[in-house]
Amino acid sequence: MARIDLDIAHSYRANPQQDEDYALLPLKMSFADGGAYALLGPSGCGKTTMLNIMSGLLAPSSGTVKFDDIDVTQLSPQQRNIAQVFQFPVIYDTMTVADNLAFPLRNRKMPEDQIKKRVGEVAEMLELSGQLDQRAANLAADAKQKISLGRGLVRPDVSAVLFDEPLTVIDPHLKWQLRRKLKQIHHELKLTLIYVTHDQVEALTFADQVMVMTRGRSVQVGSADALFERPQHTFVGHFIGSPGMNFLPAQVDDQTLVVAGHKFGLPPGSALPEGELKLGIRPEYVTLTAADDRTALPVNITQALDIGTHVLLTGQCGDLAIKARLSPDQHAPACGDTVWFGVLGSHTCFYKNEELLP
Amino acid sequence: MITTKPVNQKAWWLVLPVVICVAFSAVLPLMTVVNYSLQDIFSPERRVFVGTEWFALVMRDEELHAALWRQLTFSLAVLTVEIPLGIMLALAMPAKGWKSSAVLVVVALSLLIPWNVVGTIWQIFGRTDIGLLGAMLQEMGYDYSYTGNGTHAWLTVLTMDVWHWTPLVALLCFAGLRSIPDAYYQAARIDGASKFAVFRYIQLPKMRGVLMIAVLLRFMDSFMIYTEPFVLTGGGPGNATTFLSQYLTQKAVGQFDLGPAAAFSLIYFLIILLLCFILYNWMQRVGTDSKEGSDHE
Amino acid sequence: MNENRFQKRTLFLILYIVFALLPIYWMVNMSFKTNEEILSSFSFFPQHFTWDNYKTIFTDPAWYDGYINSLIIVAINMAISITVALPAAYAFSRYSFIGDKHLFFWLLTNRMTPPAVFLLPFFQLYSTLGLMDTHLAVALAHLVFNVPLAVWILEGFMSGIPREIDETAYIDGYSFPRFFLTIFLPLIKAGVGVTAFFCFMFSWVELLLARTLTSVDAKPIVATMTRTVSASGMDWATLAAAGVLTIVPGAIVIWFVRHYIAKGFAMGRV
Amino acid sequence: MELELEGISKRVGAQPWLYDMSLAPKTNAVTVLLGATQAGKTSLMRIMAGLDIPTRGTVRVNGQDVTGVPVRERNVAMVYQQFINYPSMRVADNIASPLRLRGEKNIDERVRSLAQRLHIDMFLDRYPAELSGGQQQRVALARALAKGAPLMLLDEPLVNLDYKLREELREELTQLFAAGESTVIYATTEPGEALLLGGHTAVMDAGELLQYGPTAEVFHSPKSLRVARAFSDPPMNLIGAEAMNLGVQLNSGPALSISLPGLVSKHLTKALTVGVRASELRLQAGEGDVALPGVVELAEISGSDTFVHLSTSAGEVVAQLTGVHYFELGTSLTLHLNPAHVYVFDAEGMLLVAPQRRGRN
Repeated sequence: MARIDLDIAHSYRANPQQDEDYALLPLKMSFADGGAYALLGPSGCGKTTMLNIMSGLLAPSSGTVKFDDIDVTQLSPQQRNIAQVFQFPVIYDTMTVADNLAFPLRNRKMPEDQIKKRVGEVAEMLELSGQLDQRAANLAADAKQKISLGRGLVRPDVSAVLFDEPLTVIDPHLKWQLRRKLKQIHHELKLTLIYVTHDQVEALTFADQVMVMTRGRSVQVGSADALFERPQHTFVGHFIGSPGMNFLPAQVDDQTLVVAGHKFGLPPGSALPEGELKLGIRPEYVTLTAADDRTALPVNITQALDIGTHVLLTGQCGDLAIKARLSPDQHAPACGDTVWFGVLGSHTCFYKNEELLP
Repeated sequence: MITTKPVNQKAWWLVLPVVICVAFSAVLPLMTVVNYSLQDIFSPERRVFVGTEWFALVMRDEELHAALWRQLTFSLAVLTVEIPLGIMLALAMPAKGWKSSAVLVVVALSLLIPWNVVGTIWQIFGRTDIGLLGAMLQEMGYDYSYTGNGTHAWLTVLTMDVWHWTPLVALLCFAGLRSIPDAYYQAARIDGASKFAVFRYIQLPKMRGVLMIAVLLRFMDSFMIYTEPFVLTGGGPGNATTFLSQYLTQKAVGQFDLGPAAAFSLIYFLIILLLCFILYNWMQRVGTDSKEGSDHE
Repeated sequence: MNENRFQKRTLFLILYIVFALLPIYWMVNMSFKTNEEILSSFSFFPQHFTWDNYKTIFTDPAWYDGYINSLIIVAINMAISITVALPAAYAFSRYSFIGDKHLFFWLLTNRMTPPAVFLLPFFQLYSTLGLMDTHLAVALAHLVFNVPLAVWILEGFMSGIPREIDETAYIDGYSFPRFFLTIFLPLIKAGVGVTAFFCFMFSWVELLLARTLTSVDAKPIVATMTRTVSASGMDWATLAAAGVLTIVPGAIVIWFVRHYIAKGFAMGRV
Repeated sequence: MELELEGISKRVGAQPWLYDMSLAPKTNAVTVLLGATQAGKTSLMRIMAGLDIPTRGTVRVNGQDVTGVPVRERNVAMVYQQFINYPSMRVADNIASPLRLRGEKNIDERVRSLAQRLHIDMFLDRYPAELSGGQQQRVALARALAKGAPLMLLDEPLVNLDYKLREELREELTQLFAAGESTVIYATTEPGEALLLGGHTAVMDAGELLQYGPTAEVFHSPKSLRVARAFSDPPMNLIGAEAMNLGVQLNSGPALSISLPGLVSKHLTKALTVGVRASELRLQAGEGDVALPGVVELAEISGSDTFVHLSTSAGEVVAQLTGVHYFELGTSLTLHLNPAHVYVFDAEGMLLVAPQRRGRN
């Protein structure tokens, strides 16, 4: 186990000039020993590149990777002693399940009796004990992926275990059980686990700290709570939550906040800079208020969807569409009604150049 | 997702041209062969039905037995040399870039040389007076002669076949290797596998399908070898390189023994069909087995 | 250790390439020598470089007709093979119908039949039909092994195209022929290329049937070569030049399909 | 267009794929086919499209029997879950192809405006393979829309996209369908998607059509246990129970006071199933709530919600809590539920009691 420090940039091109040439823009990050981390972002955001740099499958075009302050940038995955689980199950077809699990240990010349014990433990953990003697090739996709997970977890001394979207092939009904397994394993083994995914549920459920990435850049590192409540970047607000945060163009002039032509007093205790801003408010925190409330905008309801557990409203205020999520206990307005949406409150965030204002 | 092919009997219309083509060029001739094999033909007008007499005659033919054994030994030797050599070659071929293209073309070149020219090339190459190989062996003190010594002739034909056909095995394996996803190699690096382990547990199992095709093709094709030894040695010296096709052609064209030749053809065909059927079924069984194991690809 | 291993592989590859090219080089070398030089001295390079052997071939119709005949035969064979194999391969890849598996197996057995078996009946059959010594006779005879092969390869490529594309086209209102020609064919271009390559290859190199079914008018180069050997004694130089010229078309064709050839082989599924 | 399926069934070999069903999707509106994979959604759609012929039954379009009419002679459009485009044609030609086949006019103009509506106008000169998955599916949608077909079939069109893209495209789709120019059939495995699309929903399971009606109505009053199972995500918590004097007794759990309808025969009330939606389990006790203590197995955080898996004496339950909540594995937690908000199903799995709909006058 180790602490991992990254100070890297990566480009697949020889002479990167602009930001677009980089798969990974210069970035510093520290992964604490024994922590559970997730890299979250849409496809092509650079998260897998970053993972492969950590495991040593890819050398960064500049910068260093340190494990416990030792520079390992030029070392192979084997020398780094790292484990990695891939998106699609990789199994050795001709071997049994037990041999598959034992493979990384045998390659490292562990004594056979210890291998047996260790394989037994891991199989127990992943509920593969009954299948140890079967040929791995004949199992279903989710069992195969469990074997891949098992091979990642079988070595007791690894620096870190890296996961690259490991639950893609798993049936939705089984996903939560495997998530739970992973969480339990982290609890019991205290390994450093790093998990790459584009699925917010997976990232937020699994990790203590989530790094949200877009276009080769890390835009926020934080807990699920922080990502939800105080997104540091508009992308985070948009990407986390369904539907994502509402963003309304706003203007600060002369101690007044102007949103969609409506004037508001500046929120107390905040020092907003003059000029163009964005106001961000999550649909969960948009409230129905009385008419002419000092924190609200008048909207014309264009869609009122009963989504079972909630009512999802879309309100139009001039050119702006604002979404609100109401509890089913509330009386919901109907399409065509004009109501007032409270958008200024303790959960409202302000952004300048896409970055959160303090 | 559509999982099964729809049943459509009209599809027969699409297959019909192929059936007609092949019927014309295979079924009709085959029927003629059957016809000949049951008759003694003195002239187009005078023929006598002789039943299975020709078959009995052919079955007792000592020379045929000898040719069959020679053939089997040769085909097995071909497999023993070409399959491992082809695998090694495929592993050594560069995977990307212009080098890959260039090597691919060079390796595949021998496959596109007319078979008799292959014979000619080796005929020249092996001669002690004008050929590089023959002259070199002579120089090194071997009394080499593919026209005089049966063993030398046999070995030369084998070397020629290896030269000619190993590329087919290599290209098949190369294709098989290219279809292995990168993740497998990455996983092996993470698991700390040695080069040999990568070969033994990843590359070899993943090449199983193409290897079976390679074995099938090489076995069958070497079973029908005719042209190259015909040009190189003419089946000699003695009968050292007279394989089944040579023997058949000698009988059919050389001696014009229509009846026995036809019976021989049929027996030859049935042997091939039987071997083909066994191999095909074996491959299908192993094939479905490996399909179950690789549903994610 | 990695470095070492890499070198071993490269060394092996180089050795093999030498083994593969040396016999061919030797023939090329001889084709630029005179018969006297071939028989009198022994050298890696022609001492008296000459184009005469090639001139002989390009000026003597007995020689160059052989090439033209070969090309005509191969072209006819390729055209017929692909034309009949396309719809059949489509049927095998898209539909199931009574006897489809047996039919497919039966086709494959023809690829596995020794041409020698067909020698007699072909001779008889084509004599009866008056096709002896025509290009068509050889082209038709070569269908025995090329059509099954073409169906096999094309079926592999077609199965890689999702069936939903066909349906989308029918939904859009395409008729079958129009869909097949304007949408489907462009998708399996590579497959058609690879198939053509294989048909070319097997028809170009075949001797036994080609020689038996022709005598003068349609005699392909492969047959010309074997007969010249026996007729004119040992004209090694000309024979070598003729051999070199038979390799050229193959080398050109393979250069065009080099990107697809690995894929073409990978399609060899049963 | 008015589509009507009557007594449709489909067998392939000896295997029944669709059992006898009749369905008349609402004309010029969206109908969602909801069901797990293998439920028969695709088979049914293929029959609607005319790609397959039903073993029995008739398909009527505007009152006319079209059962055997091949797909080329019908006017339908279809979008698959795989991104199906013509790879050898540029995006513009892809979209234009159905129009060209019918020899229509102003093709360029129409292609351009459609491309604009689907935000792919900057890719018109590219080939589909050069686009991302989301863009490829937009091209497929544009081609389907270009036909202006009165019947539009979408077979899980968003399932292969990233979840944010799915959200965006789904919203655009609802807007496109809102025009009400064609009858839209939309197959999905996700209950959430059905709810977001609104309209009507037909719930399918194992080749059977279980229930058809306005989406929210089907969701709030599922006819049977099977419908409730198919139409809930996270899965509805189902707890075995027995009828007692003033309500029901959960097996090894608390009792709930619910008034069961009087006219139910005794044998049906013996083994009841109580269904509780995950969102009806909450942390704070309300008036009349019943407590359900347990141990946390896992807390899944989706961003907007937290799903807590809890092991209780009455079995494992899932609760959906708004916002982000942290629970350590293995901690004790008590959830609360209001007996007025549960479903009760009888021994045969039919609905006995549904909760009252709130937020309505």
